[in-house]
Amino acid sequence: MVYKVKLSTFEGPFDLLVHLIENARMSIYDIKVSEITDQYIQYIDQMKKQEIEVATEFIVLAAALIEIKSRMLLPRTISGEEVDELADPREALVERILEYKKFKNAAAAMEEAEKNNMRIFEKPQEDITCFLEKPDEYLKMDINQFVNSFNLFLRRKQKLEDIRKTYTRLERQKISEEQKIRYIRALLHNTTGGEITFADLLREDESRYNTAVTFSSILEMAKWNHIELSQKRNFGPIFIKAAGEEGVNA
Amino acid sequence: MSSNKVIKAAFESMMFTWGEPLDVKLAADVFGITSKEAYDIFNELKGEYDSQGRGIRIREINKAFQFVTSPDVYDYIERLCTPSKQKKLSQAALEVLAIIAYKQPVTRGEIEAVRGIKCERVLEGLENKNLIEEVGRSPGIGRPILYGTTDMFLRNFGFTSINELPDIDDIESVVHEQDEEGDSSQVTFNLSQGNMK
Amino acid sequence: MSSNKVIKAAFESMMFTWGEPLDVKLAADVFGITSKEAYDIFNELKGEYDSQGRGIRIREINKAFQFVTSPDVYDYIERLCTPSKQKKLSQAALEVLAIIAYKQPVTRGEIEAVRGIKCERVLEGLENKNLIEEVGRSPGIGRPILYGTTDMFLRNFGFTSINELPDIDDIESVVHEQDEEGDSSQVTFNLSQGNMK
Repeated sequence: MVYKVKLSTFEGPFDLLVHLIENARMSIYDIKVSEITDQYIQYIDQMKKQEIEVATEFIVLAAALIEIKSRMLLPRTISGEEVDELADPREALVERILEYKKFKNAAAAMEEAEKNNMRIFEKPQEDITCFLEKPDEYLKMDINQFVNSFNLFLRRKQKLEDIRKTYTRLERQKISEEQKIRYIRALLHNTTGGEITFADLLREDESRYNTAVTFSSILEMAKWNHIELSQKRNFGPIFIKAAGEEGVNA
Repeated sequence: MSSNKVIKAAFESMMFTWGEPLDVKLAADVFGITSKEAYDIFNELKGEYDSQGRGIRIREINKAFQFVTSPDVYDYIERLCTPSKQKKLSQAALEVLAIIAYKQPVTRGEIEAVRGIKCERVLEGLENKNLIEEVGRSPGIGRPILYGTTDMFLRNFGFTSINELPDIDDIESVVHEQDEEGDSSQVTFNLSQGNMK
Repeated sequence: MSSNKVIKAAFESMMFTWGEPLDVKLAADVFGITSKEAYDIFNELKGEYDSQGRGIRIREINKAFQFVTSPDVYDYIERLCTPSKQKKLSQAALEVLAIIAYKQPVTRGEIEAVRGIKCERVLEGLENKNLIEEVGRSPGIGRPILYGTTDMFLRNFGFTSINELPDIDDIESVVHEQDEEGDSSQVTFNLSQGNMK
């Protein structure tokens, strides 16, 4: 019998095997392994002769076929009990061939779909650059982000407030009016002539707070006639002098 | 001879594929008909698109026909094709916006007292973004502008009323202390030495 | 709320302008309608073009719609011009693509097990053509890449969605006729057994 074998690049060992089986008009479920193995090996030899590179995978399947072929020669049933274990050695091969054929067929169906699809045309996108140049700007505002950022600000503020309050309290503790009056009295007492200027009292601390406390202190002392205040001209130096008995005593 | 219906369908797909205005002569040659016959069919087709009020129309340019979009639906195409860019508010803007949202109506002075920093430019930015607006004048000295949030602001969060803003418990206390502090710091010592004799 | 007729007209011009498959979600957003509503309108419109036997049709690709020419008038377009065509895939590429299409997500190992031959390069080619993509990693040893098909695959093969692929168990009958045709076109180099010795 003369039959034709296409010497084309097969898509893989299974592609070749399926081709040989179909060509020999064999049932996949009853492969004549011996015959197919011979043809398969012949084909590979032919490829080699034509100097077509034979992928290792083709050789692997050849080996598998030879193994099945040899197992087919063994008696199939020895005793009733062992039938299951000695299943048809072709079974796994048949399964793989069927699985491959399934997708080979699917590929053919897809090729047809591709061919049909080539009969329709799309059109390119119109020129929309005029729209792209002026994007719509919209605000991304998330309520959680909004509240979080505000809470963060509040906390920061709170912390700052706490620091500021402590600081103010400390400063107030440092110099009260009573302390100031005691200080001025001592200063007058230790000064020869018993006269100083307002500026003398601020020499060490010119802060607004100290100025205010010092000023209100001398007003207080003047009110009780403990000191006498005098100023020769507007914005001129203020002279402070111990008054009356206290001054004399000093 | 192809039927009128087939020729029309072919003309449609030919115009679609061609893109540029399709010359009547060129189209006529495909069917072996005269330019006059092709021209009439194109015009018939054009009439169909017009009378059906389709979103794509056929326009004639000097014995050539072309598919174009209908001007009636320009706005939708614009909306489709215009990319949108997200913009985010700066931290400063978020803070000022939050103060206005929770304390409105509020003057610039009050906002600045809370934040301890000037915010003229931030207010301007928020106003331009239509998130805040002038809602009146304070009866205080200089009758300063009162600010409030806009509907756009509410819409941004999907709120229908300002009452839907989440509660922030500490806001009153913090802002309150702030106010006192502001008051005390404003006390100035107004006695001049000249007054004292 | 825009009328159904206005939306349809707008969808037509939007698809025409967009060229690429227009995502239903994108179109829905232009009108502030739901994707489901937009999808139904697109389908209604598609039905109109089909039933009127127009030369341009609407096709769906995975929840996106696109104007394309009708295959019925292909011959006339070809007579008018030779539009550039995509290149046909090789047999190997088609087989690998078929395995991925039907078994996705699938690893290279699984594909190679079916075909009994390595397919690294074929996968690379399909990925470059944007027909397949990595869709994740298998939890198996070595965490191999899982492959799936892309929207471009659907588009190039004219499938609406991956669910629309022909039933793989029914393919056999369809393909047998195909095979005969395939054989004749595949004639390459015929050796008689005599030659092979």
